[in-house]
Parts: sequence; C-alpha cells; structure tokens
Amino acid sequence: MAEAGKSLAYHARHEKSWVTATAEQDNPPTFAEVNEDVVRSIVETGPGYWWILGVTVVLTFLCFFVPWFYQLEVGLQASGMNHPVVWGTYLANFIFFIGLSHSGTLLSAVLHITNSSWRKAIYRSAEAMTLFSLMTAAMFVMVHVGRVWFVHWSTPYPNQMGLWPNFRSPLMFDVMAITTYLTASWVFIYMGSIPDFAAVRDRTSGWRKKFFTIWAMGWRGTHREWHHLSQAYTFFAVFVIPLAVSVHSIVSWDFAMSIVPGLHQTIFAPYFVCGAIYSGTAGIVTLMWVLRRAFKNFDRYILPIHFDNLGKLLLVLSLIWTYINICEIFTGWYSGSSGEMEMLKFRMFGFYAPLYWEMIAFCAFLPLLLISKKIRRNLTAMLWISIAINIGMLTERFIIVATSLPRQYLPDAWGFYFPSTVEFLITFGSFGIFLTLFLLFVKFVPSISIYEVKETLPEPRPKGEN
Amino acid sequence: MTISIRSALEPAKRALQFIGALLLGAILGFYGHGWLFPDTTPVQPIEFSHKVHAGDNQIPCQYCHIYARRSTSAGVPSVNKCINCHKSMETTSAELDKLFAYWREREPIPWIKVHDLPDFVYFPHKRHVAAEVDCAECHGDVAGMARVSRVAPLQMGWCRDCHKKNHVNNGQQCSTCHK
Amino acid sequence: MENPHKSLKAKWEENRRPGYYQEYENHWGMVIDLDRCTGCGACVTACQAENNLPIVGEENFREGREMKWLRIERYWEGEYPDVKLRFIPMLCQHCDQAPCETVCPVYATYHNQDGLNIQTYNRCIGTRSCAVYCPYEVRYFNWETHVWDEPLEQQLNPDVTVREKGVMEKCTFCVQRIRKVKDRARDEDNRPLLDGEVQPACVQSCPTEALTFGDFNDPESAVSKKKHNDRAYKVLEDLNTSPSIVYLSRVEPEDESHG
Amino acid sequence: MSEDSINRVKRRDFLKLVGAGSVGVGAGAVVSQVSRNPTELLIPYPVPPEEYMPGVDTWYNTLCQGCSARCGVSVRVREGRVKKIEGNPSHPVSRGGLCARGQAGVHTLYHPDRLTGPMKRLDGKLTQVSWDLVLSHLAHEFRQVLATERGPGVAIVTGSARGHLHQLMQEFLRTLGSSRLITYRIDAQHNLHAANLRSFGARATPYYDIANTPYLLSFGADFLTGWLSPVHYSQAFGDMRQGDGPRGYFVQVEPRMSLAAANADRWLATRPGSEAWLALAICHQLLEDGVYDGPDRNQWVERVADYSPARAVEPTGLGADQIVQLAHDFAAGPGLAIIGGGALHGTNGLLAATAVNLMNYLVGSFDRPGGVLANSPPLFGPEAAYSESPYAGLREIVEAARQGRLEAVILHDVNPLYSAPPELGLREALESVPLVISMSELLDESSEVARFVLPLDSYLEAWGDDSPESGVGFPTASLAQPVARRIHNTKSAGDFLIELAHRLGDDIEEALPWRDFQDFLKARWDEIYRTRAGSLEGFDAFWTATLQAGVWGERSAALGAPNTVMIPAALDDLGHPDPQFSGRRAEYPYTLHPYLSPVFHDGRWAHLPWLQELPDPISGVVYTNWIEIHPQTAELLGVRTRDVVEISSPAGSIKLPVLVYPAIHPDVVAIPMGQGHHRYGRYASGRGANPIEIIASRIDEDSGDLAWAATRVQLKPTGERIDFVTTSGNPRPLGRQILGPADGGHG
Repeated sequence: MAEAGKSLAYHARHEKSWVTATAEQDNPPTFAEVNEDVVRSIVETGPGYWWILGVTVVLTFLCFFVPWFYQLEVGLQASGMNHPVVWGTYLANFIFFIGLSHSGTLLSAVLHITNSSWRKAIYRSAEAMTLFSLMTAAMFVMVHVGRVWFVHWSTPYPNQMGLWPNFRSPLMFDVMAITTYLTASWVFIYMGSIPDFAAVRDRTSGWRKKFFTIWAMGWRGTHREWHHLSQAYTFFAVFVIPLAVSVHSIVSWDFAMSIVPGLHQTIFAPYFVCGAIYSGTAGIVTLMWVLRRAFKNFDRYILPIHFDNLGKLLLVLSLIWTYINICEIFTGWYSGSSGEMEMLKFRMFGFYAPLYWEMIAFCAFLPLLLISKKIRRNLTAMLWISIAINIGMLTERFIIVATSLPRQYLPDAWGFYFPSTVEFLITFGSFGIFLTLFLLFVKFVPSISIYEVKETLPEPRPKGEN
Repeated sequence: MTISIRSALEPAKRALQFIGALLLGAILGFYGHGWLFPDTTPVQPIEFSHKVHAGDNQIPCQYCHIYARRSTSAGVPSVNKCINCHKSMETTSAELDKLFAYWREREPIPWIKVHDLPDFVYFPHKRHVAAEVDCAECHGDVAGMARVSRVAPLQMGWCRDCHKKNHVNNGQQCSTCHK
Repeated sequence: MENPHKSLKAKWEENRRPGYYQEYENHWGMVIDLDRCTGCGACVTACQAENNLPIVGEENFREGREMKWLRIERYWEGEYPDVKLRFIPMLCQHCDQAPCETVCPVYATYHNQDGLNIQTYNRCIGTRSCAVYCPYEVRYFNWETHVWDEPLEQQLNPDVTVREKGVMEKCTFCVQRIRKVKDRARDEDNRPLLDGEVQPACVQSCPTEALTFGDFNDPESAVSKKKHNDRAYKVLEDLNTSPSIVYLSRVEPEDESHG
Repeated sequence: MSEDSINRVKRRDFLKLVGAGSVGVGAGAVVSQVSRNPTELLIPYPVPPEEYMPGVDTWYNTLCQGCSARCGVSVRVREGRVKKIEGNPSHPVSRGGLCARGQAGVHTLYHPDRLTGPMKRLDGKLTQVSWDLVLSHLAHEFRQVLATERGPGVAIVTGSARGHLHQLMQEFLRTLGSSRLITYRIDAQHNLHAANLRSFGARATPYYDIANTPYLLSFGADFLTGWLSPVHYSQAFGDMRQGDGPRGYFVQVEPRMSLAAANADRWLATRPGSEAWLALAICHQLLEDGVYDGPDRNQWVERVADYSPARAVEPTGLGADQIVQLAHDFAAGPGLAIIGGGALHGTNGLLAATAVNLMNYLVGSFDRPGGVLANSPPLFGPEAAYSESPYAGLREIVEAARQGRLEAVILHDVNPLYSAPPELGLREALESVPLVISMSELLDESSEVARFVLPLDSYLEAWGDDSPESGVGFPTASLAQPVARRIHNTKSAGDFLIELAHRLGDDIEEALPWRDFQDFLKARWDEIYRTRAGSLEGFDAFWTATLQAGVWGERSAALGAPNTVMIPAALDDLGHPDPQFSGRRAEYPYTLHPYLSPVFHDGRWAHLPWLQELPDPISGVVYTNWIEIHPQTAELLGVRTRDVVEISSPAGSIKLPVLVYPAIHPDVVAIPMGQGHHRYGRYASGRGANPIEIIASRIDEDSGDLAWAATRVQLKPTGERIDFVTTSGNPRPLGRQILGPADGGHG
C-alpha cells in the first residue's frame, strides 16, 4: 500500500497542499492509523448506528412508501395539485435533489484535475451523496407522474407498438441526462474506491472479506493497475464535469422552455447549475461535519481547512446566485408585461412571500458571514449556515413552481396551490431514503479514501512502520 | 498479469447460481404457463362449431355476423337467428337443447369474447370489410375451428404492420384508432 | 409593396413553411363571435354530454379539479352603475405551434391528419408538462378515476374513451364526430366533406350560433370567410402559438348616441 | 479455489438450485395468470328490436320538457340507450339549438335517485306496492269520493302538462264533475298573457321579432335564459346582433344585472318595481313628441297625462333627461319593448305589461318586422293560461281544502311545497286533504304530504305533444315520443289516468274509452289531420311523417289581423303604478329580487348533476346559491363574499352566503331560485336556500297572479361563513388583450 501511495503520489504533485494539510496538526496519522481508522468505521458498528438506521428505515417506509402507495391507489388527488397548478412539491423536490447531487461528483472531479489535495479526505462521501441524491430525485419522477406504470415509455427502446419518445421534449433530455449522470457518477465513485475495497478486503474476514473481494475485483495494487486507475480516473473526472453542468441545465429547460411567466427565463440554465452547486457544496459541509462527529479519529482527516476552503467556495456561489436572482427579477420587471408583473407581485408579496424572503435571507445574506475566516473555521457555524442554505434552496425550488403556475396569462383561470399531507410526508420520507442509503454506504464503502489520504501524509518513518 | 473477474466472483458463486436459477425458473414459468394454458380458446356456454357451420356447410361469415358490413361491430347472431334454422333442421343434439333452453327463456346466450380489444381502441369492422380484408386475415381459419381460438396477437404493432403493408391512408395516426 | 418595417412576427410568418396544414387533410378551426355569445353555458353542458366528462362533485371543484374541456371565462369592467360583464368561451385552441406538443416526452399529444392537436389518452403517462406549457390552461388532468353513479354510466358516449386516473385530457374538436362524417363521406364514394357538415357538440348546441366550425384550408368555408372580419383576433396572439380559434371581438357602440 | 471447482456443482447445491428454479416457475406462472385480461361477454338480444344495429346511432325527434318553451329535440340512441340530446334543426322553436337544461335532460332518464315503482304511505312510511294494487286502491277511493257527492272534490295540480295531456286531464276531471285543473309554475308569464288579452282581446301571445329589431328595450325580461322561449329568443338575439341586418341596439332596464343585461349594450339600474312608471313616462313623452298620431291619440294622452318623465324621476331613480332620451331613442328605433322577470311580477305587473304594450303601439311597432307580430294561438292546450292566473288556482285549492270541500288532489310533475310561498298555507291545506297523490320522477318536498307517490316516466319514455304557447309566428304542433324503453316500473300520467278511468268503470270509462295515451293522442291528432293537413294521404302517413320530423306546422298560414288596434280601456282601472311591498321600509330596508337561475330556471331540474356542475354564467358558482348584494350594502353590514347572512322578510327567514355583486341596485338584494331543495335526489338536496320560502304570498290585485318581486327583507350577519365554490379566478382582464385587440374590442 505504502508504495502504492507513493506511486499515485508520484502522478499527482501535491507537496504544497500536503504542507497546508499537515500544518493543521502536530502529529499527522500514520498510514497504519489511516487503515485502522477507516476500516474501523466499517467493521465496528455501535448500537447508535443501528438505532439511527432503524429510525431512517422506518421513516422511509412510513413517510415515503406508504403515502406513495396510497397515492398510486387513489390517484394524484392525494396531492394538493390542481388546475392550473399541475406541478407541485414533487417536482420541486426533484430539482432540489438533483441540485444536491451536484458538486459531489462535480467538485471532486474539478478538484481532482486541479490537483487540490484537500479534496482527498472528503470526496468519497461527497460522491456518495451525489449518487444517493440522484436516486432520490429519480424516485420523485416516479412519484410525480400520473401513470408511473408506463414511465418506461419515456425511454427509447424497441417495442412492439413501434413507438419512440419525443426527442424534442426537454423531459426526454432529462431522462437521458440523469441516467447518464447517474451511471457516470456510479462508475466514478466505484473506480476510485477499488484500491480501498482491496485494502479493506485485506484487513477483514468472514462475509465482509468475500464481499470486498468481489468489489475489489482482484485488485493487487501492482504498478500497472495504479497506472490504469489513475489514467481512467482522470479521464472520468474530465468526462463528468460537462455532464454535471448539462444535467441541471437540462432540468432547468423543463421550465425555461415553457412560456409561463416566471418560468420562461433565459437565465434559468446557469441559475439552476449555480444553485445546484451551491446547495450541493452546502450539503457536503453538513455531511463532513456529521462524518467528523460520527467516526472516531475522522477529525484527523476532515480538517478545519476543508471547511475553510468550502466556505470560500460557498461565499462565491452565494454571490453568483444573488446576482442571477436580481437579473431574474429585473428582467421580469423591465419586461413590463402584465403576466410577469402579477407573477412577481404574487411571488414577493403574495401568500408565499414569507417563504420567498426566507429564501433570500438564507441564500443571499446569511452566507455573507463566510467572508470572515473565523466563521469559516468555526465548524458549528459552518454546519448551521450550510443547513440554512439548503433549506433556502429547497424553498427556492418550491417557490419557482408554486408562485409561477397560479399566475398565468388568463386571469379567470388563476389558482392557488398548497401541498397536501401526502406531499409533506413524501417530502419528509425522501430524506429518509437518502439517509438510509448513506448509512448503508458508510458500512460497505470506505467513506474516506484511504490511499489518497495517505498521499497527503508524510512518508512513514521506521518507527511508525507496521 | 491480469485482473481476474472470475476469482473475484468466486466467493459469490453460490448466491449467483441460486439467483440465476430463480430467474430462469420465473421466465420458464411465465411463458410456460401461457403456452400450456392459453386463454386464446375459451370454452363457450354452447359448443358451437364454426367448423360445422362455416366449414362443412359453407355458410358465409356475414350470413350470421350481419353487421360487419355496416357497423363497427360484426355482431353476434341473436338466439332468434339460430332458431330460424334449427327449428327445421338438426333439431336434436345435446348442445341444441341448451340453445332451445335459452330460446324458451328468451334469454340471451352469454358468449365469451375471443377477440377482445381494450376499450380505448376504436376498431370498425365496416372499414375493413369495405377494404376487402379477408376475415381470416385477423380471425384465422375459423372455418376449420371446432372451438374458435384467437390466432392473431391483436396488438398495436400487429395492426400497424398490416396498415403499413397495405399503405392505409392515415394508418399510422394515433387518432385513427384512439379517440 | 414590401413593407420595410414589418414586424418580426410578419417576417417569421413568411419564412415559415408555407401552408402549415397542407400536409394534412384539413385545418379544422373555429370562429367564436363574442357579439353573439351570451355566456349561457349550453356549450359547456353539450361538451360534457358528448365527451364523457365526469361528474366530479363539489369537493373537486373546491380543489380546482373541475373537468370542463370548454369553460366560459367572465371578466368585469368598470364600476357601478357603468359596470360591464364580458364572456369568452375558452377551449383548446389547437395551435399550429402548440407548446404542449413539443414537451410531451411520449408523443401523447401531437398534430394528427386533421390538423388537430390530439391527445392520445392511452399513451399519456401523466407528466402534466403539457398543461404547464399551455398558456390557455385548457388541459385537464384526471386526478382520480372517476365513476358514475348507477345508472348514469348508461349515457356514456361509446365513441369516446373513458379516461382513467393519471392521464391528461382536453378538447378534441369532437374528433369522433369528424371521423364519423369522414366515414360517411367515404361510403358515399369518397365525396369531399361539405362545409358545416362537421359540428362539434358545442357548435351544434349554441343557441345564438356564436360558434362556427369549419376547415380553414377551404377558402370558401364559413370560417375562412369570417376570419377576415375586422373584429377578428386571436387570444394571446403575441405568444405566437398561432391558435386555430379565431375570436370576433364584441361590438361596443359609443353610448353617447343613446341616452 | 481451483478452476473446475467453480464449474462442478455438488448434489446438495444442485437440489438447492432445483428448488430455486421451481419456486421461480411457480411465481412466473402466477404472474402470467393474474396479468391476463378479465374475460368479457358478448350478449346479443334474444330477438333484436326493429332498426337495431350495434355500433350505429338512431336519432328520434321528440320534445324537451325543461321549461314551458318545449323545444323540439333530436335524441341520439345507441344500442337502446339514450346518449345525447340536441336541438331539432327542423323545429321552429329550437331551430337546432338547445340550452344547457335541454342538454342535461338525458339524466332525467338515468338519474340514480329516480323512483323505481309506485309507493303507498303505510303508517307514515312510504312502501313499494304494485301498480295493480295502486290502481284498485285509487279506484276504490275515487268511487267513495264520487259516492259522497259527485262534486268538485277532486283537483289536479300539474306543473308541466300541456297539449293534449292537459286536455285529457280536463276530460278526466270533467267526468268526475270537477274543473279544478291548475297548471302552476312560478315562472308562468300570466301577467303578460293577461295584458295582451286586455290590450288586444286576443288569446295569443304575440311574437316578439327580436331578431330584426333596430332597438330593443327590455324591462327585466331575461329572454336569454328564462322568458317565454329562451332558445328561440337567444337565436333571435344572435341575429339581432350579427344577423344580415344592421346591428340592433339593446337596452335592459332592471334593478339587477341579469344575463340579458350583461349582454345588453346598456344596462339601466332602476328602482325595483318602477318599470310601470318608466313605461308610462316613456309613453307620455312619446305622445308629447307627437310620435303617434292615430285617431285614438287623445284617449291615450289623457290616460297617461299624470305620468310625465319629471314625475317618474323619483320612483324610477333615473334622471328626467335619461327618460326623455330613452323615449327619443325608442321612437327613433323604432323600438321594440318587452317585459318580464321581476317587472312582470310586482304588484303592478299587469299595468307595467299593458304600458309596455302601449309603448310598442305608440311607435307603431305592431305587425312590422322587428316589432310585435300577430301570432296564431296554440292549436290546442291550456287556454287557462290567458284568462285565470295559476296562483289564483292554488289559492282556490287552499280555500277549498280549508273548507273541507276537497277529497282528492293529484299533484302531477309539480312541487308546490317548494315553488309556492309557504305563507300560502298549502302544506296545511294538503295535509287536511284525505287523498293526495303525487306523481313525480323523484321524491320531492311535495311527496312528503302524499299518500300515494307514483313514479312518472321521464319525458324520454313517454308520449306527448304540444303547441308552443309563446309561438313562432305560425301555427305549429309537435309530437313527443318515447325514445327509450322504460328502465323502471313507471307510468306516464296519460296512461295512468286512462287506466284509472277504466278501473272506475261505467260512464267514466265510456268518457275515456282510449286504450292508452298514445291511442288518445292519435285520436286527437286525427282531428288536426282532417281539419288542417289534408295534403298527406292517410292519417298514418301524416302521423309517421310528424313523428319523424317531430313537428308539424303551416308556414303558409296567414298571421292575424294586418293592423292591430289597442283597446284604450286596457289601461283603465289598473291601479297606481307605484309598487306595493310586504314589509315596511324602516324594518326591512332592502327589496328582495328573486330571479330564475340561468341554470336551474325554477329549480324543476335542479336534481340533474350536469346542471349542478355548470358554473353559473355570471358568478361562476357551482352546487349552491347565494345572495347578491351591492358593495355599499356589504360595507354597511361589514360582510364579505361568503359571509353568511340571515335574510328575513315578514314571511320568514333563510340563511345564505353573500356574493358581493358589482351590478345591482343598492336598495336591492337578489337571490337565484332553483336551489334549496330539502329532498330532491342526491345532487340537489341541501344545497343553498330557497328564496320562495321568504316570499310573501302577495298578489297583483289586477290579475291575481303571484307578485314574487314584492317582498322587502332585512339582512343580519351571522358570523358564519360558507365557502361556496366559484370557478372564476381573477375577475378583471388586467388589460391583457383577452377580450379583443384592445380590451372589450371595438366594432
């Protein structure tokens, strides 16, 4: 392993960042300790874990699947949607989770090709987050459509009917984009984990050994394998970045390509992408905080500097986000069209005004605190800010849907939308899905990249040799 | 040296085999059941033999299915129609007794639909008869069947193929059959 | 006599493929004369009777889940005593450039041989995007599988599919009637359709004859003629959906002449 | 492990695999079984009926019974089931059009709550019995009635019987020695007929040629939904607006904007009940301007001398100049004036109607296209409509019952306990009558007091005929035929009466010798054939021809006298134009303006789901009714839309949610009729309130007709709210070019 660490270290020059990373602590963990810590996070399972897992599973079942099956039975009347507001919470959540999925893979990829080594401790769980939020988002597509039992018709596959999907449809692009992104992210995270699977394989026994043997795909850590890996990995990193950008642009087109006042915005694509990375990054911060707490010794790998760096990123993103919001409002107002004006009036001063201003407060103003290094280094502050940002982003998705559709062109057909209990439950339950998946993840995959962390550590000294 | 998948799969061999068997079985069962017990040949309340009527006695289809030429539905002959012939000929047989029973009660015969299209499909016999499509093209050699059985899949792809083959005007338009 | 300063729309119009509907047999369209329309609602019920629209019940109305392919919108103008009430029947406009058609991922809605914007219920998967994209909000979604109290279901029109939960539906210009008439014409050795031979339920029932239906491809048809009336306009024309329904605005005589 | 060990399978493993496989097979089989479509049956008729072809429509022509206009309709029948009703294009009344009510008529046949068989009240509870039992019972009872004193102890109240059914009822009663046949509808236009009778001595409603009039002045007549013949006059309205001729200008005068007013070019909100004043004032002005110079001019001048526009200002609330202007425009038109609705049902309704006739007369609008055309009286059917008021009839019945002179009452397709003011005391009266028979399609309020409840055929199952009362300008008559087999154990009124007569035997049977109602109809139509339509060879040919066309008429027939002369005496002894109201202004500040709902009319068909789900044309409200009040009034009371107020009049009080209505006179509150049924099927029961319950039983002394627009009310906020549903979103167009290039559009 040690040699392996060196070999990849050789490919990626990182001495500088190594210094910054180690400057954080007086006694950096030795290679052996890394292995132990990470493997422990997998094999040692306290009652607390089981409790949490149990809770999330039950929550998922009761709050997501039970209401969903009920809805399948009685039809979408179980939701609060109506005419003209035919899109509601489900779609908002869909976008939110797609958003959350960004920056996981994206960030990891970007930071990989830019050789910023501080990513190494966090990227694995970040990518996992991508994967799982994408899956949750996919679930929301199922929940959203009226006849989920025919949803496969939206994918191009040869069938006896001789019918194909409509390739002009942004929803069609969506299906494509999301599946591609999901696959790519899956391959990306899996490939990156192979050496760690091997590492765990070599340190566990019983069914785990078998399990990780399969996943390690007979990784032996030869120089050739490392070479293949690093090349493929870099390739995928480059490949994933445009993909990630495209995914949320396309999601935004679902809206932007309509002519509904408030949705028909040329700026939507960058708006959504930026928003996505924004909420995604915030998500990572939350996640890191949790991991750091959850597992013994992880605070030796997830360091304040990571929070610091992400904090900077968040600050930049929040500024971009605010800018785009202003653009959006301005163009609406400047158009002077009655449709836009009424929509804005409803959005900013109507029933959902509190939500709107809450969003502005959480996503535009609160993050400005990150300008101070103290706050960026204060983990608790970071936690709360990141959570606030994601709440804000969730509301943003909701507001986009719930304040545009009720105020369309024909005043006589104006309506109103408020989510039903079922919708609230399912929204709540969806986080259950996400958590459950993640909890399983930390037990089956090294949630910190063993070998890449090692790259950031000083060469093992004889006394630390095991 | 090579990265060997097989050695990787080794420990999961059993499980994989198990799952494989299960799937294989399921597929077998699904299609086997359809093949062994097809629902294309239901048992009718009266063992009416098209073979005898349309086959041996050469009665043209539209002698009984009188509406096919003029309406969307071909129509099943009324009990009255059966009686008209059978009061004079072939008046004695177990099956005919059933028929006469229905007639005495003035009860309709609850025939079981062999060619059953979904309700969202609009299929006019009229058009197809007018286009001189032979009944057998969809219904098969009914004249040879003692008990009628469905030979065509009656699925959309099948309809469209025929429409394509015969260059039917608007034959590929949804709203030609779905309204 | 090229007009140098012609609007973008005009330029677009002429660069657009000529005779959008020539590839189709007809360009069915409707002319609605708001000076004749009294807003009585006969068309609404006629539509409900013809197209198997469900009886949704008061609760669904409260939820905003009514099923009316054709609704009458009412707008107030002015204040008492010079207050005015105006009606406008709103139904699917069967747009040439229908936004709903581009968004449906499964082609459940598209332009058929009659130049109609058709909804194929059994293909619909219920993403409801078409309803979002439609600026006229004339697409209605089946939030549940509606049932009819016995024996009301005996009235259901056998020529029209009864929709199940989860599918979108909307005005079809009574495509089943168009079919029926075309069918008849075909039996009568393929004669061409006569103008006014096809009448959707709403047009047929209208007591004031405010609605006219016909083929815009036929320059001699009543609708083609009325289209050139100087009161003619299309709703939300600036959205460039080019609807197939032409409205004739209501005449507002100057009241000075009369007391 | 080594290579081969992977491929070699041990026995135990093999067994396991086999087990797995068989489990899979089982599962697969089950799945394929359940995924099969349910088997469907093909059930042909044992003996197919005539002209039956599955998958092909048959159209029958018959008559709509939604209101008294009796439009001719074509009914689409498929596989023996009624699918749709459309206007009969060849029928002179409907001319192919049909209103929402007519469309919804299908459900009178298929309504889930229809009575399925005759019922008898045994110790308070209605229990199903057989027709045979009912008939023998009734025969028995009637014989007793006759035995006691073969006097006028029997009465029939009908809501819809017209044409020969009405005659049959008369016959039936006559044989029983009674003449008490009352046709009661709250929407009856008795004052209109009475006024015409006074003015011209003709037993015919003239034909108002709205289609060709250059200037229409309507006094509260909502001819688009509830006046004489809505569909027919709607068509006329369309032609007036965008017909071949120049566009007619249309002014509506009434305290509350009705659908007609909404479609008028100008709406004048006058004080309620002041229409008589306005009409007289206009006549005064017309004479002053010398518009009329007939020989009888002076007689008119003296008769309207007191009603100068100046004096009309106070009662009408219009400016004198406005009235003068109206008169000028009306003369310039020359105009056509019509009257209906509240204007016709005040205490001065007859006077107002007569004054309106005079207006038309003075500008010479009689016998002129675009004016008032002479009309042929109905070929047959109720004459009573012209002479005696239906409400007078009801009061007479109450009187008789109070004095115990009434043995039996048959309520035929009428619901007086709903549609007549309770103050009349009809309920108590009927409860005191020994034998009350209610013939209706559903259990309604009136069947509560009935000892026998007899299920009526839907009009789609029964024979009938009619000669339109409002007329179409030439003699015409239509036939109604059964278009579907009976789906319940019901009878038509005609058949029932004839059968009952047969049970009663001897002279009564001789008086009504016909096999059934159809037989009776044929006998009667045979006369029409002989007297009028001799052209067709053979009655049967005539009969089938009429059945197929649904109507028979003589366009060629000459219309009444070329120049109508109005009887000056018509205006005499008609009392003062000032309206009288029940309830002192101090105590009851607002005038109640009940109006026929555009959707439900008088509520006869409120049980039809399609109508309940048809948004009200003006408010967009479904499934209930409401009280319309002026924004000022709302402010005064501190109520908003949907706040419930208690509306009390001297006659009683009801509760309704408020609808703040921008187009109503501040002194007036309006309530649509038709809702507020206590029991009338699942769709109508318990929705809203019935304004008739608080209408004072006050009459127009001159005609004896119910003055349902002559009640004052007070409003009390209750603090409750009823969240009624309206399909309307934002009521204002926000300048979005929806109604035309520039909102509203300009010709």
